[in-house]
Amino acid sequence: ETLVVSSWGGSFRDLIDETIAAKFTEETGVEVEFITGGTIDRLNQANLSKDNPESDVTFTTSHIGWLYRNQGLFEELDMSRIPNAENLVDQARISPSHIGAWAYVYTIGFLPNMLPEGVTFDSWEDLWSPELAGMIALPDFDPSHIIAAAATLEGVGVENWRDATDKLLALRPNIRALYTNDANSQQLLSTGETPVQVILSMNAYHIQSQGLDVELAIPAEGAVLGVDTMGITAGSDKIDLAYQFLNAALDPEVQAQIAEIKKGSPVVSNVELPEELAALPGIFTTPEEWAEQTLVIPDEFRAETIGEWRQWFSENMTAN
Amino acid sequence: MRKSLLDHLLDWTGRILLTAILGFVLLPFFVVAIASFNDGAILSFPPREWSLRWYANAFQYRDFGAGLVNSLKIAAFGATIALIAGAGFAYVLNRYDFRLKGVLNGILMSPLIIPNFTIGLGLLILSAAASLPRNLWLVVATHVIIVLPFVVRSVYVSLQNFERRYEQAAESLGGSPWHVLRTVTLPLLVPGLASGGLFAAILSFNEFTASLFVVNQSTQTLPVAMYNYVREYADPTLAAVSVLYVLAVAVILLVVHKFFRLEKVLNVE
Amino acid sequence: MSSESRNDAAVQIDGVSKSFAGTVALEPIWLKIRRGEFLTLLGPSGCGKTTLLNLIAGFLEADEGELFIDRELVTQVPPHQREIGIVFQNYALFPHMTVAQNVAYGLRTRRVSKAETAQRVAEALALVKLQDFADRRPKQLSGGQQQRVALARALVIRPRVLLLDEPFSALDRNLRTAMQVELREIQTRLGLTTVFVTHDQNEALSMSDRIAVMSRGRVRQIGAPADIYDRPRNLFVSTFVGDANLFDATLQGAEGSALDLSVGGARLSLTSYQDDLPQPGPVTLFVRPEQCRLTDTNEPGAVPATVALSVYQGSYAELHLDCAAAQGGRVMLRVPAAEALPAGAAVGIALPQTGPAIYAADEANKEVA
Amino acid sequence: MSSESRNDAAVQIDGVSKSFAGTVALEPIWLKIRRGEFLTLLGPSGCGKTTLLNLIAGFLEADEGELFIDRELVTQVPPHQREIGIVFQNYALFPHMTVAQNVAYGLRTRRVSKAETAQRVAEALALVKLQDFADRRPKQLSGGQQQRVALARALVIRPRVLLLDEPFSALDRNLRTAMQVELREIQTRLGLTTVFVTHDQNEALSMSDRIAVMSRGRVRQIGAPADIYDRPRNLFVSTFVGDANLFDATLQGAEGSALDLSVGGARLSLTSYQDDLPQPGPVTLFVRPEQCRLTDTNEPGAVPATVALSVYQGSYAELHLDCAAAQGGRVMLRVPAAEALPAGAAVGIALPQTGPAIYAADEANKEVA
Amino acid sequence: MTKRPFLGWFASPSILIAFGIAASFLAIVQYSFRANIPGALDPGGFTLENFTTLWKAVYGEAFLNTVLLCLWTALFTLLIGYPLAYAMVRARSARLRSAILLISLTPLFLGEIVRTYSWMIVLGNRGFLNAALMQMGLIDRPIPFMFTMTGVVIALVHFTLPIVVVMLAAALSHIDRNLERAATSLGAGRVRAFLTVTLPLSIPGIVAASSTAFAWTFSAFATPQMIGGGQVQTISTLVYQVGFASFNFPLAASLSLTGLLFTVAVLAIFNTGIRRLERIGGH
Ligand SMILES: Nc1ncnc2c1ncn2[C@@H]1O[C@H](COP(=O)(O)OP(=O)(O)OP(=O)(O)O)[C@@H](O)[C@H]1O
Ligand SMILES: Nc1ncnc2c1ncn2[C@@H]1O[C@H](COP(=O)(O)OP(=O)(O)OP(=O)(O)O)[C@@H](O)[C@H]1O
Ligand SMILES: [Mg+2]
Ligand SMILES: [Mg+2]
Repeated sequence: ETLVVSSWGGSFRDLIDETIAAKFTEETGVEVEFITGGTIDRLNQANLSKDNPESDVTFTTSHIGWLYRNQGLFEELDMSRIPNAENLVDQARISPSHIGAWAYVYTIGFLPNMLPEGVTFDSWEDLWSPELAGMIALPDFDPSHIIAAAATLEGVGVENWRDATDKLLALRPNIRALYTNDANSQQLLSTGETPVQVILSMNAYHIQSQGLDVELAIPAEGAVLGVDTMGITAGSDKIDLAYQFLNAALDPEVQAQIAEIKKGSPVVSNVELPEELAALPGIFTTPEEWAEQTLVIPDEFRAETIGEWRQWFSENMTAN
Repeated sequence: MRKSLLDHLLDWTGRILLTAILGFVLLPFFVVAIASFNDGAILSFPPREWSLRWYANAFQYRDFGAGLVNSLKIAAFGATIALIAGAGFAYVLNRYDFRLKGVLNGILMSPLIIPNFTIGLGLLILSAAASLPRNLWLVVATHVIIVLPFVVRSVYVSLQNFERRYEQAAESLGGSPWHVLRTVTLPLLVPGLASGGLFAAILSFNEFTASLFVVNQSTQTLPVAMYNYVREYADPTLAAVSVLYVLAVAVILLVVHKFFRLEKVLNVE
Repeated sequence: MSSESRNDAAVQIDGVSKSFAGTVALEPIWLKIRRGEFLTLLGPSGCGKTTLLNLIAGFLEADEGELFIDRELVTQVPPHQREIGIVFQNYALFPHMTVAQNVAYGLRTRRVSKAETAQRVAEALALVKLQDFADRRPKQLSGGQQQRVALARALVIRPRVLLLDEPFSALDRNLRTAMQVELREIQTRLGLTTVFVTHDQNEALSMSDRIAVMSRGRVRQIGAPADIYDRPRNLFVSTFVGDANLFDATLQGAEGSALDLSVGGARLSLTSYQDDLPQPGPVTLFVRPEQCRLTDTNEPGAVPATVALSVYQGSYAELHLDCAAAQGGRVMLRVPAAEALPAGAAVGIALPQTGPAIYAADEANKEVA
Repeated sequence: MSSESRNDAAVQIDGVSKSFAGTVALEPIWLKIRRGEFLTLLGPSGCGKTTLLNLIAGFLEADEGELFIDRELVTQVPPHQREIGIVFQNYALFPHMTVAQNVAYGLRTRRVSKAETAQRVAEALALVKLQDFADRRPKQLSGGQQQRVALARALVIRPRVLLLDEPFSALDRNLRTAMQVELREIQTRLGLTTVFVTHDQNEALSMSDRIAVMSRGRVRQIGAPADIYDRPRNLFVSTFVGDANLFDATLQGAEGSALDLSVGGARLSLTSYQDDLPQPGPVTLFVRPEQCRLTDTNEPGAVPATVALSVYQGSYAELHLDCAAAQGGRVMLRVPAAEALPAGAAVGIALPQTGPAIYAADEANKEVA
Repeated sequence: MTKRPFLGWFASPSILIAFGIAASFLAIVQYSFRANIPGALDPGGFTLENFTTLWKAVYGEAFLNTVLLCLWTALFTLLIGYPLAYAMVRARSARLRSAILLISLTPLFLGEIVRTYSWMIVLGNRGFLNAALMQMGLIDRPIPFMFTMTGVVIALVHFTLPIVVVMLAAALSHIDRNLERAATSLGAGRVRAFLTVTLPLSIPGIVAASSTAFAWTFSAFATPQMIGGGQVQTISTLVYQVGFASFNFPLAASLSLTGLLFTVAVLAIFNTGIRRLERIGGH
C-alpha cells in the first residue's frame, strides 16, 4: 500500500520526502509515492483526472488551493483528525479544505558582484532603476508578486491593480526573462543570465547552498508572503492515511526540519529554531514578524484574479 | 592532376567548411559530455573538478528508470502496431484502387504536416471528451498516429521497388494468394519492413511534444521525464543522461549501418 | 489434362482484347496454339506481346473475349490454378531460396510428397545441366545459369503451356545462342506447348514453329518462319522481319501472278507469291537483299546505283548503294568481304524474276518498321 | 593545335594504368591514335574500356604513365582544359536546358560571341538534322534524337578528340544501324579523331578504322577490322570477334607457314597467316564458319560430323553439327536457307587450305570469350 | 478470379487509425468554436471569440516569430546542409561517405530534448561558447544567446539539419554524374559546372528540403520553449501555455487550428513550386 502525494518536483519533492514522508512512513509503515509537476499543471491534471484521482494528498500554493477547493477537488477537512493543527498560525488556516505546510516570501534576490554600481534594494521601487535594464527575471507562472508590489508603490492597493498597470509596463525594459520554474530560476542566476530576480526565498537559500553568492533583500514595503498548503484530494480512497500525513506535516520536529533544510518558515507556533535560522528573512517565528515583514495578498482574491493577471501579463509584459 | 590555384582554394575551403559543419553538428555532444563530468551542480567551463556523480544520480533518479521502461513499452507496442497497420496500408496503396483511397491516404499521411503539438492536443481533447482513461494505450495510440506515415512510406518504397514478377512466378507455380504472400512477398519485404519498424521505434522512443500533452505521471515517457527534470533541477544530471543516450543511438546506428547500409535505407546512393 | 488428340488447340484465344485506362494495348485477337507447338510472338516494343502473355497467364483480366487452355474455359480462373509455366526476362528467381528450393516451389504448392519432390527437382536440374548448383543462391549464379533455373522451375510442374517473355534478352550474344538451342531442344524433347515472346527477329526465325508478328495490338501475320520471311503479307512484316529493299515502282499490268513493272526507268517482268495484288499504278516493290544481284550498269533491266558505303562485317560486307529508285534513296546488298566495292563505284542492281512482292503505294498499313 | 603533319599521333597513351582500391582495372597500356582515325575499343563488360576513356577525358587520374593529346602532355591537365568531346551512353543531356542551350554550353564556357554561338549551334544542329528541334527540351525528344543532340553538343566545340562510350547501346536495332552510318559519315567528313567504345563486335567491325580488342584490362590485339577478323592473334580475339569453330588437332610439323596437322583422324596440310607457331603437339585449330565447306563423309581430309540442328535465319540457315573433333563437340556452318540439311544427316567438313590459325592447346591465354 | 485478396484485411487497421486521426482533428475543430469555461475542461456553447482573441498582439507576434524562425532556420539549414550533402554524395572514399552520413544522421535519432539541452549548455552566458570566447579574449562580457531568436535559430538549425541533409543528398545522388562530366568536357571548370548544372538540377530537392525544414521548425516545441525561455514565443509554446497554464483548451484548439491551416497553405505553395520546377526541367 502506498500513499500518493502530488507535489512540485525537484528539491520540494525531496524536502517532503525527507521530512514529512519519512515521519509518516515511520508512523504508519506506508510508503509514499510522488507525482510531480508545476502548480498549474497539476491543477489541470487533477481536473482532467477528476473521476479517477491520481493522488491522495495534494500540495499547492494557498491561492491555487482555493481553485482546487472551488472546483471540488479537495475534501473538506475535519480538523479534529489533525491533532497537530492546534498550534497552526492564523495565516496558515487558509480554507476549510486546505491548510499551510510551510511559508516563505517572494522577494528580491540578486548576485551582489554582478550588480551595477550604486544599486541597492531598500524598496521595491529600486527594481525600476534604469541601470537594471535587461537584468531582471520574474516568475512567469505567477505575476502576482510584482503586481502587488507595483500596486503598493502606487498606493492603490492590490484590488485596484488596474491603476498600477502603467507602473508595471514601465518595468518592461528591465525584464530579461520569465522563469518557468525554480530550476529555471536557479539556472538564470547561476549562469549570470539575470543577476536580479523576484525569487522564492527558499529557492534562493537552496542556490546559496550550491555555492552561489545570492543575497536576499526585504524591501521596506515588505516581502510578498506565500504559504504552501496541503489538502486531501477529493475521491481519495485513503482518507485516513491522508489525515495522518497532514498531521505528520505539522509535527513540530518536522516543521523544524523543514526550516533547517529548506529555510521554509514553520506554520505552527510551537517550534524551536536555532537563532541564526530564526533570523533569516522569510522565516517567521513571532506574531510580530508574521505581521510586519510581509506583504499579504488576500488568498481568495488572488485565486480569483490570477487567471486575469496571467492573461494580462502574458499579453502585455512578455512580448517584446 | 595539376590543379589551378582556384582548384586548390576550392579544395581547401571545401575541406575547412566540411570540418566546420561536422564540428557544428558534433559540438553540443562534446560539450554535454564535458558538462556531464563536471563535479559542481553549477556549470562552469572548463570544469574545475571532475566526477561521475551525475551518472550515479541519473541511474538513481526514479523517473528516468520508469520513463525508460514506459518509452520502451510504448515504442515496442507503437512500432509493432504501426508496422502492421502501415505495411498493410502500403500494400493496399500500392496494389489497389478503391473509392476513398485518396481520402484515406490523405488522413493517414496528415501527421506529416500536422504539428505534433496539435496531434497531442487533439488526442487529449478527444480522450477527455470520450472519457477515455489517460493510460499507456493513449500514448501508444498517439505514437502510432505519428510514426505511421514513416512506416507507410518506407514499406511503400520497398513495394514499389518490389519485382511483381516474383509474385507472378509464384502464382504461376500454383501458389494461392496467401501462400505467395507468406512465402515470397513477405520474406522479400523483410528489409523494408525491418527498417520501417526500426525507424518507427526510434521515432516513437524520441517523441516528445505530442507525448507531453497526453502523458500523466504514471505514463511519462523518458523524453518527458527528461524535460521535467530540466524544469525542476538545475544540475547536470541530464548531461549524463544525454551522453548515455547519444552513445546508445550511435551504437544502434552503427549496427544498422553495418547490416542495412543506411545509404540504401535513405535512398541517397 | 488428357492429350488424346494431338490436333486440338492447346491454347485458344477467342476475341480477347485489353485496354489500359483508355489506351488500347490489345485489339480483339483470335489465335489457336497447337499442342506441342513453339509459337513466337514477335513485334516491336509496346505492341502488346507482354499483355497477351499476361492474359494467357491470368495476371491480367481480358476486357472481352474468351480463353481456353486444353479446351477448358479459363477466362475466370486465377493464375495459380491455370497450370502454366512462366519464364521472365529478368528470371524472377526467388532470391531468398536456393536453386533447389526455387525449383521445388511449384511442387510444394501442389503438396507433392517430399521424396517425389526431391526426385523431380533433381530431374529438372539435370535437364538444364545444373545438378551441381542445387544449393547455391540465385545471386551466386551467372545470368545464363539463372535463366536455366527459371526454366527448370517452370518445367518441373509439367505445365500445360510454357510462356516465356523475352527470356534471353539480358544475355550476351554467345550465351544467348547457346540458350536458344538448348531451350528448343528441351521443348522438342518434352513436346511442350510454348509461347515465346521476343522482339528479336533472328531469335524468332531460328526458334519457332510458327511466328505471330504483332504491331500496335494486332497480329499482322502468323505463319512458319519461312512463310513470314519469304512471303510477308504486308509492308510492316516485310520490313520488320529481315532486311528489306523497297523500290518505288509502277505496276503496268498483271496476269495472274506475273507482273509487269517499271522501276527507275527499267522495265521488269516478275512473278510474285501474292494472292491479292494491288491495282495497276504506283506501287512499292519489296526485295530481300539476297534476292538482288550486283551487275554492270548497262545490263538490261538493271536498276542503276552508286556505292555509297561499304560496311565490313567480318564474314561479309554490306554494300549501301545510292539508288534514285529506292525508297529512302538507299539499297543494301551483302557481298563476300573480299568482293566489296569502293565508294563511288557505279553499279547495276539486277532484281529477281520470282519472289518479290508489291504493295499499293498508298497502302493503309504503310507502316515501315 | 597545329595539324601540319597528318601522321603524328592525335592521342598517345604511354604506359597508362589504373587500379581501383587494389583491383586492377587497366594494366599499363601503350596506344597511339592517329589523327582523323576512328579507333574502337572493343571488349566484354568490365574489361576497362570506360576506364581508359575516362583516363583520356581526364575524369580519372592515371596511376602511372603519360598521356599526350596533339603531342601536348595532358596527364596533369584537368578535363575542362583538354578540349575533348564526349558522348555518353545515357546521353547526359542537361535536362534543364533546351536543345540549343545544350549545344551552346561548350561555346558559352569558351566565351564565344553571341552571334558566332548562334551560328555554330545552328550548323551543329543542321549536321545532325535537328534544326527544327532547337527549342525543345531533351525529355521531348526520342532516344535517337537525344543521342544526336549529344553528338552535336560534343562536336560544336571542335574537339581535338571525340570520345564515345557505347553511344548506341540503348537504341533499337534499326535506329542503331542508322546512327552508326550517320556518325561514321560525319566523322569522316570532319576528319575527327574518334575513340569509340562498344562491346558489340558487329558495330566495331563495321565502323572502325582500327579496333583495339581488350580483355581484363589489357589490349589483346589492335588492327584494322579485317585484320582482327581474319587474322586474330590469340584465342580470345578469335572467339570474341566473329563466330569460331575450334577443333582439337595435333600439329605434326611445320615448314615456314605450311602446317601438317591431324584433326579427328583426318590429315591436313594448311598454310597459316601466323608468325609465331606453337610447338608440334596438341593444338587448337581455329576456322571461321565461312571457311568451312560441307562435303561428303568420305571425301579425303574431311572431318566427319552429323547434323544436330538446323537453325533458320531467313536469308540463310545455321547448321549445327555434332563433331567429335570439335571443342565442345559442335561446329557451326552457314548455308543458304534452301540448302539446310535435316537433323541426323551425316556430313563431312572440309577445312580450308589457307587461312586458319592454330594455338597451343595449353596456351596461357586460353581464354575463350 | 479473386480480384483483391487481402484488401479488407490489410486496410482495416489503417481505417481504424484514420478514424482516430479524423476524430481528434474534429475534436480540435469543435473546441475551437466553443466558449471557454474557466476551470472546467468541458467547453461552453458556440462562439467565435477564440478566433477574435487571436487578433491580440501576443498571438500575432507569435505567428510572426514562428514564421521568422522558420525562414531563418530553413535558410541556414540549407546553407549548411547543402555542402554537407554534396560532400556526402561526392566523397571519393566510402569511409568518408559513411562517416559524414553517420555524423549528420545521429542527431536525427536523439530527439528534441537531448539536443536542446545540449545547446543550452553550449549557449548559456556561462556556457561553453561564451566561456571559450572569453577565454580566447575575443569578448569580455558574455554574448546573450539564450532567450534570443539567435539562440533558438542555432538550435533549430541543428534540429532540422539531418533531415535536410538526407533529402538533399537523395536529390543530389540522383543527378547523373555524367552530366557534370559532360559539362567539364565542354570546358566548364568545377565551379561553373556546379553552378550551371548541379545546382539548377537540385532545385526541386532544395525546395522539398526547405518545405520539410519549415514543417519541422513550425512544429518544434522543446527548442523554442527551453532556449527561448518564454522570450521567444511561438505557436507551439503558446498552445502549450494556453492549454496547460491557462487551461483554456478552446483557445489552444483555435490557435492550433489556425497554425495548421497556415502550415497547410505554406506547404501547398512549396508543393506547387516543386511541381512547376519539375515540369520545367528536373528529372
Ligand atoms: N499496366 C499498364 N498500364 C497502362 N498501360 C500499359 C500497362 N501495361 C502495358 N501498357 C501499355 O500497353 C501497350 C502494350 O504493352 P506491352 O507491355 O504488352 O508491350 P510489349 O509488346 O511487351 O513491349 P516490350 O517489348 O517493350 O516489352 C503499351 O503501349 C504499354 O504502354
Ligand atoms: N569507380 C570504381 N571503383 C571501383 N572499381 C571500378 C570503378 N570503376 C570501374 N571499376 C572496375 O574496373 C573494371 C573496369 O571497369 P570499366 O567500367 O572500365 O569496364 P567497361 O569495359 O567499361 O565495362 P562495361 O562494358 O560494363 O561498361 C571493372 O572491373 C570495374 O568493376
Ligand atoms: Mg514486354
Ligand atoms: Mg563501360
